Amino acid sequence: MQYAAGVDIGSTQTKAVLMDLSRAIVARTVIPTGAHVIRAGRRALEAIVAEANVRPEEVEYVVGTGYGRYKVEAGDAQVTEISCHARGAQFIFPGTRTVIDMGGQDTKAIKTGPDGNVVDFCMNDKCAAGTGRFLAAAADVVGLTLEEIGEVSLKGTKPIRLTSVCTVFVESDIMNYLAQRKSVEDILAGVHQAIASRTIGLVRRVGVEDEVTFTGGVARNIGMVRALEEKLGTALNVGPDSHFMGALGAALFAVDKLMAASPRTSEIDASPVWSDG
Amino acid sequence: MTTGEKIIQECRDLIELLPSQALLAARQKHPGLRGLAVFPVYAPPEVIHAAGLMPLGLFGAGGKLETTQADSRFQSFICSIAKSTLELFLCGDLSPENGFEGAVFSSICDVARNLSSVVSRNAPDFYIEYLHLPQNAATEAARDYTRREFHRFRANLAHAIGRPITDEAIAESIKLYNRLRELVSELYEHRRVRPGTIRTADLFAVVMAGTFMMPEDFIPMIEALLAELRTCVPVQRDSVNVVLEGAFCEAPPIDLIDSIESAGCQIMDDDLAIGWRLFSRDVPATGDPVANLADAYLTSSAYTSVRHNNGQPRTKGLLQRVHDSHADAVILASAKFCEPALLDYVLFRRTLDEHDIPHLKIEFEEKMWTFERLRNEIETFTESLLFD
Amino acid sequence: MPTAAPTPTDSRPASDYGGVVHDLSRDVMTSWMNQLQAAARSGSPSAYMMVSGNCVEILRCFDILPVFPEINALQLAIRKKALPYILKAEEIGYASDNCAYVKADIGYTLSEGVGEHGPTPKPSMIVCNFVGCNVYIKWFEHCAEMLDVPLVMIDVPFVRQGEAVQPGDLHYVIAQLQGLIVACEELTGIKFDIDRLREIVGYSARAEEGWSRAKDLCKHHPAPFDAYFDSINMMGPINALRGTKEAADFFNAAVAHYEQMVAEGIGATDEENFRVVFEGPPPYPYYRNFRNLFANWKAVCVQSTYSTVGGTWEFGFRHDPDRPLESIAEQMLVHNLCNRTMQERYRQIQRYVQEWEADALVIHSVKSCRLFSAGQGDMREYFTKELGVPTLMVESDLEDPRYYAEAQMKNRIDAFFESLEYKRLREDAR
Amino acid sequence: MPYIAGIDIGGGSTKTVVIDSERRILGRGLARSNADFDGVAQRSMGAACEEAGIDPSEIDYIAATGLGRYSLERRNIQITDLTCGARGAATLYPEARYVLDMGAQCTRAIALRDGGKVKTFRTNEKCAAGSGGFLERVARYLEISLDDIGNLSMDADDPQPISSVCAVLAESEIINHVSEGRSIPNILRGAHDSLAGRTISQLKMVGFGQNGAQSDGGEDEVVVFIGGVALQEGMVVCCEQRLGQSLIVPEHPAHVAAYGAAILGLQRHLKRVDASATSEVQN
Ligand SMILES: Nc1ncnc2c1ncn2[C@@H]1O[C@H](COP(=O)(O)OP(=O)(O)O)[C@@H](O)[C@H]1O
Ligand SMILES: Nc1ncnc2c1ncn2[C@@H]1O[C@H](COP(=O)(O)OP(=O)(O)O)[C@@H](O)[C@H]1O
Ligand code: SF4
Ligand code: SF4
Ligand code: SF4
Repeated sequence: MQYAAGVDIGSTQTKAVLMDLSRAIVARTVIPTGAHVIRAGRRALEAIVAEANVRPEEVEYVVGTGYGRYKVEAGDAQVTEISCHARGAQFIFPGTRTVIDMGGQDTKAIKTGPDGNVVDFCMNDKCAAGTGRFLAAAADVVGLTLEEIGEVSLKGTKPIRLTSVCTVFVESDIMNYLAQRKSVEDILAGVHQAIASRTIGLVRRVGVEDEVTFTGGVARNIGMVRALEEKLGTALNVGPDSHFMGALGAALFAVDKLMAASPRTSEIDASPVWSDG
Repeated sequence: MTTGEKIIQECRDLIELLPSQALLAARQKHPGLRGLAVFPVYAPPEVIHAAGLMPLGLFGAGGKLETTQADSRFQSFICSIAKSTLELFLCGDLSPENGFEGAVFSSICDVARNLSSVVSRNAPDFYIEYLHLPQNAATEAARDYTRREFHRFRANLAHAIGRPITDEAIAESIKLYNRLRELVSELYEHRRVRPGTIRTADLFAVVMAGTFMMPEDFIPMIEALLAELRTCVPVQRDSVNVVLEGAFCEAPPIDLIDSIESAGCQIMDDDLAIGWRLFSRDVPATGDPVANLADAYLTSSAYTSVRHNNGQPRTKGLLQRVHDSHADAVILASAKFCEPALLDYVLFRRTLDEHDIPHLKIEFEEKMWTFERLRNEIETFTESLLFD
Repeated sequence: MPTAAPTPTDSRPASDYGGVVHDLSRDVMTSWMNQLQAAARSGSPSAYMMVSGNCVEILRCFDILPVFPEINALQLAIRKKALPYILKAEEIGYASDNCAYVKADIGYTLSEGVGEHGPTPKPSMIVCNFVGCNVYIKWFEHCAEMLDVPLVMIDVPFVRQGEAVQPGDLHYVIAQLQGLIVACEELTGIKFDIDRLREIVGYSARAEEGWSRAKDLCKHHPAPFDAYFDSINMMGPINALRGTKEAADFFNAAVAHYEQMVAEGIGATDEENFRVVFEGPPPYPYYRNFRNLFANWKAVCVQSTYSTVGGTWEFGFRHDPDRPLESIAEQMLVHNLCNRTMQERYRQIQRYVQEWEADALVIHSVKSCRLFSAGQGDMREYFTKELGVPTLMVESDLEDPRYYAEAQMKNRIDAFFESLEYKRLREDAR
Repeated sequence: MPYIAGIDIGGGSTKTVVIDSERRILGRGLARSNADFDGVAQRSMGAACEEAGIDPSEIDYIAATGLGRYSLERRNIQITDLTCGARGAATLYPEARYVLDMGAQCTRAIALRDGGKVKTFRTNEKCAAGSGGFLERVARYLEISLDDIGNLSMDADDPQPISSVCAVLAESEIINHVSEGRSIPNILRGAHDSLAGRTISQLKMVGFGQNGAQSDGGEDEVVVFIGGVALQEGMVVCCEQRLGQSLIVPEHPAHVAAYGAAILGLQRHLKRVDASATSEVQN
């Protein structure tokens, strides 16, 4: 059998998806990126190969994406995660026109075409304020895990207002609020709302068009999903694969490559576009 | 509550309103009144008032709005007043339906200038005026130019509202505003010579509220307030007397002023809302009233950070302000990302150091809810001046 | 499983059109720099002046050497020497949010000194041609105060209504230019000679003609030079050396060269895959790196707004020897990018996209320069949503190297061209 | 004999110093800060009292400082950490002209007047990449203990600078360095050096070196380095290299602000006793 893989090395987590030529997902995994980026890419690939119980040689095409896309040793090509998230989102939710991707250190709003192509996109500016990392820092201070904070935030009734959504100052800000005896629920509700507002600003830049698909690690956070839905006034597509959208898109591009007799001939979306470095 | 306290409370409530709500409030006394928003620092309110409109101070939205739409037009390194002002247009608060004819901006900085363009693209049905106020000393050419510019404003505004603005009406408005400026400076004088009878946060609320009201309604209020203040006994506190400088455009959150005071500073003078009390002398109401206003701008306005003043450096102006108000120190408070204020800080600091006047620089923005860090700095500053 | 991972660094050589025009430009600019250094030692008269919409012709009439602090800042940045001076300025109170051009120049002045103590002349006067940028006023006020030199202010009213010159504004500027002439006479003891000014203005017009023709040549496919990255070769001569025979001759040579390239079908890069219009100043501290990110995609800039800060000659304006003072004033008032509204800039870009047949607009938003950047988000909205022009907006700075994040920059640029390439494939498939 | 406690409730940890009327340090306490500022302060003071061999109830006067100073219920006065840090450093080293205080979230440069009063000061700007919390994160990331970070950085031979001003993005740069196989000492040294660069700029902003004292080969302008980060030798060395002169690091740098608070508290206490002895009205 021939397989294609997508490896998404993000700032926080590395995701990998293995796919066969019928575009069925065979295996997927997520591991922390840690300090050894190359190793993370290798391990993620090993993990999906092991999970699917295939021989490494059967994986004939690997596309790397994410910040570490050039660090995927086995990578045959690299595509930016912006293209990959759009592609992956459209694959799972074919009606997708807008993608919100929230990862560890950046947030992106992508407007997509009917083929899952990128029409327009926007990212947060250089400051990493208000991203997934921020949520992790907030979770730390209140002593909860990332998995828990979303649920807890939904119970807040009087969300606090944060001065800044800088990851570094969130600690003292939250401590101050705790010292003023504000409840953890209200604090987390405030944290989620602050990030949601920022994100909405970004999404408006590309224009919100239904359907909106939410991808990236933060899509696993139900508090964030609800906060965004409330502010957007529309339901978001979120699924079990949301976190893997980047890797999934990369795997789709890899399948395209394998299927295409020669680039730029057959169907259009069989010819992915990549950077030549 | 005494009358004075009531007035102050009224003003504090008024400045919490969005422009459309403030206009609505004014309509209770002036049915059908329409407004023209004036972005700081200065545009002649007399001309607007004479047009039968309410000149309304456009100080952004003071953290009352989420600037989600404007954020996409102005990057993160732009001051908040620019963003929230645009948001007011985009969200429809400043709109013809809400009774506004338009807005006027002037040549204070690059951000304000681009803002006026962006607003006019996004609010095409509006009358948006941009005044290029002269950046030069009062030469004859500058005088001619300024008069022409003020006349142009009058003509354009008259054209926009479809009715003439007469010299007589402007002369009447000038008298009204002369009185208003006189009262406000009395209020300032009062705070200076009898500190403790009125808190700066309150004074600030009153002065700001004045830009949210018709002058004829504001004048009696301030007269009543002054009457009461004259009977108050000053309370002497252990405090540092300071001049607050740098907030000539975006206004600080009122809680910040509260924080400054409760950290032990007595504010003796400031440049808050300076445009509405720019002239040190009465403007003559006789002759060509528009030309009089133009001449007043050139010859009798206070120094501001947004105007080049040949031969009369602002540093001198600040020293004078410190001297006149018997202040011990200066707090240079600027809006975050405010280029004119941040650049002026360099020369101010140099001059204050030369004269051994202690100073503290702080930055604020609209969306500030906690003042812990700033308070820490202000307290340290007062401690350094008070403790032995 | 193939394992040949591409190298993370850019392996392909970028388009780096040095070539004839680059060398010519360096020659004329070097000779001006040498004059500056000679003036620093001898103390012969010189004046500070800003680039955008300047009135350098008047200084030339009195043999006053123009000194452009902006060009000083630019050169520090491009040579990667700016940061220590920026820090020096921040130490004396400049904020991290202030324009870094100002900081680099003032930090440099304070560290290296001026006049006989340093490499740049101490100006005999400071001419503040306030054209558009309000920071100019502060910058020169600071210079005047720190160097204790008299300042001559030329207040140029902003273009408030359309493109037409308002007669009142014109009189106001001319009156101030006459004031400048008097100040120059007093400084140098030279009597003002209108014929000399006519001659100088004539040279200006010749250079402008050349500039305009060169810019027009970029309408060809492929464009003979990159109108963003290579334009700085011409911006020095047109803005700083305007009004000299050397500058006029430089443009003759440059145009001849580019015409030949067009005749031979040679472009700025080996292959021209995308044509873009650029808005905003470049990131000088990472000039080459930034350029490579575009060259990797074989993208060539065919027009740029930044190159028109001095003047928008490609739309026809020329200095006029028959009306020397009037035409100088007109140029300052309306025929440059800086003194116009955002909407005028939108129109300019729109013409560029259409007439120069560009595929996309790239906005480089710089933190330092709010004259350029405040409101560029709106420009992005306008071009993507109302005109349907694909638009990329990236942020860094024109002077301060601390604001350039290469990985992020590359990510955005790659994603943008990925989407353009995709669009193209679809169009081809139809 | 009166006992005075100075408690510095910081973002990272809470430090207490107990002194007697002769300004002698009797005990020190340290507790990791959390949201229960009051509880943490009690624990920290408990530890200090234990070392001093007294019971917390015997404390006559408590001066609170730091971020949580208003949260301490049992306090007689609150003073900012800048004032206290300056006073503490100047009491220990009367010749001090400048104080550098690097804590978990805040870095400050202070210029002193005679008598240890604050002349001017400068705290790091909104962005927090320039403070100790960042180093803590780096240590956690590299899986080394905080105690080792300073010494390890001394072994660097090829420091890897960090250019980003954002703590979050700086972390990514560090990840990059690790993945490129740079050694831990080199990475730490790079972090220290980049931080030192920013810190020294701050020091210059309050006037250090502006009167050209060192360049003339004249007297050094004495700088005292306090706060938890001063425990990191690598950081001290990097700052010294950038300054071109040595720094004074007190034995317990993190406790200096608490000590300063105690000193100021003692002054107030004595005044108060004086005042009540002569039965004057207090202000
Ligand atoms: N199980 C989870 N529940 C909630 N949030 C999570 C979970 N796992 C990861 N996240 C969030 O996702 C972020 C990482 O997202 P990811 O898309 O992997 O980013 P990157 O691609 O930059 O590594 C984390 O910072 C965290 O906020
Ligand atoms: N034992 C140690 N060794 C090295 N560094 C330390 C040690 N303890 C604390 N630090 C550093 O000091 C910082 C805390 O300093 P501190 O002055 O206590 O801050 P704060 O007053 O803000 O709580 C930590 O972030 C860490 O970087
Ligand atoms: S706050 Fe400052 S920068 Fe902003 S518009 Fe006002 S003057 Fe300009
Ligand atoms: S703001 Fe822009 S135009 Fe003005 S001086 Fe700075 S870089 Fe130049
Ligand atoms: S440290 Fe905070 S404020 Fe600074 S750039 Fe990073 S996220 Fe933004």
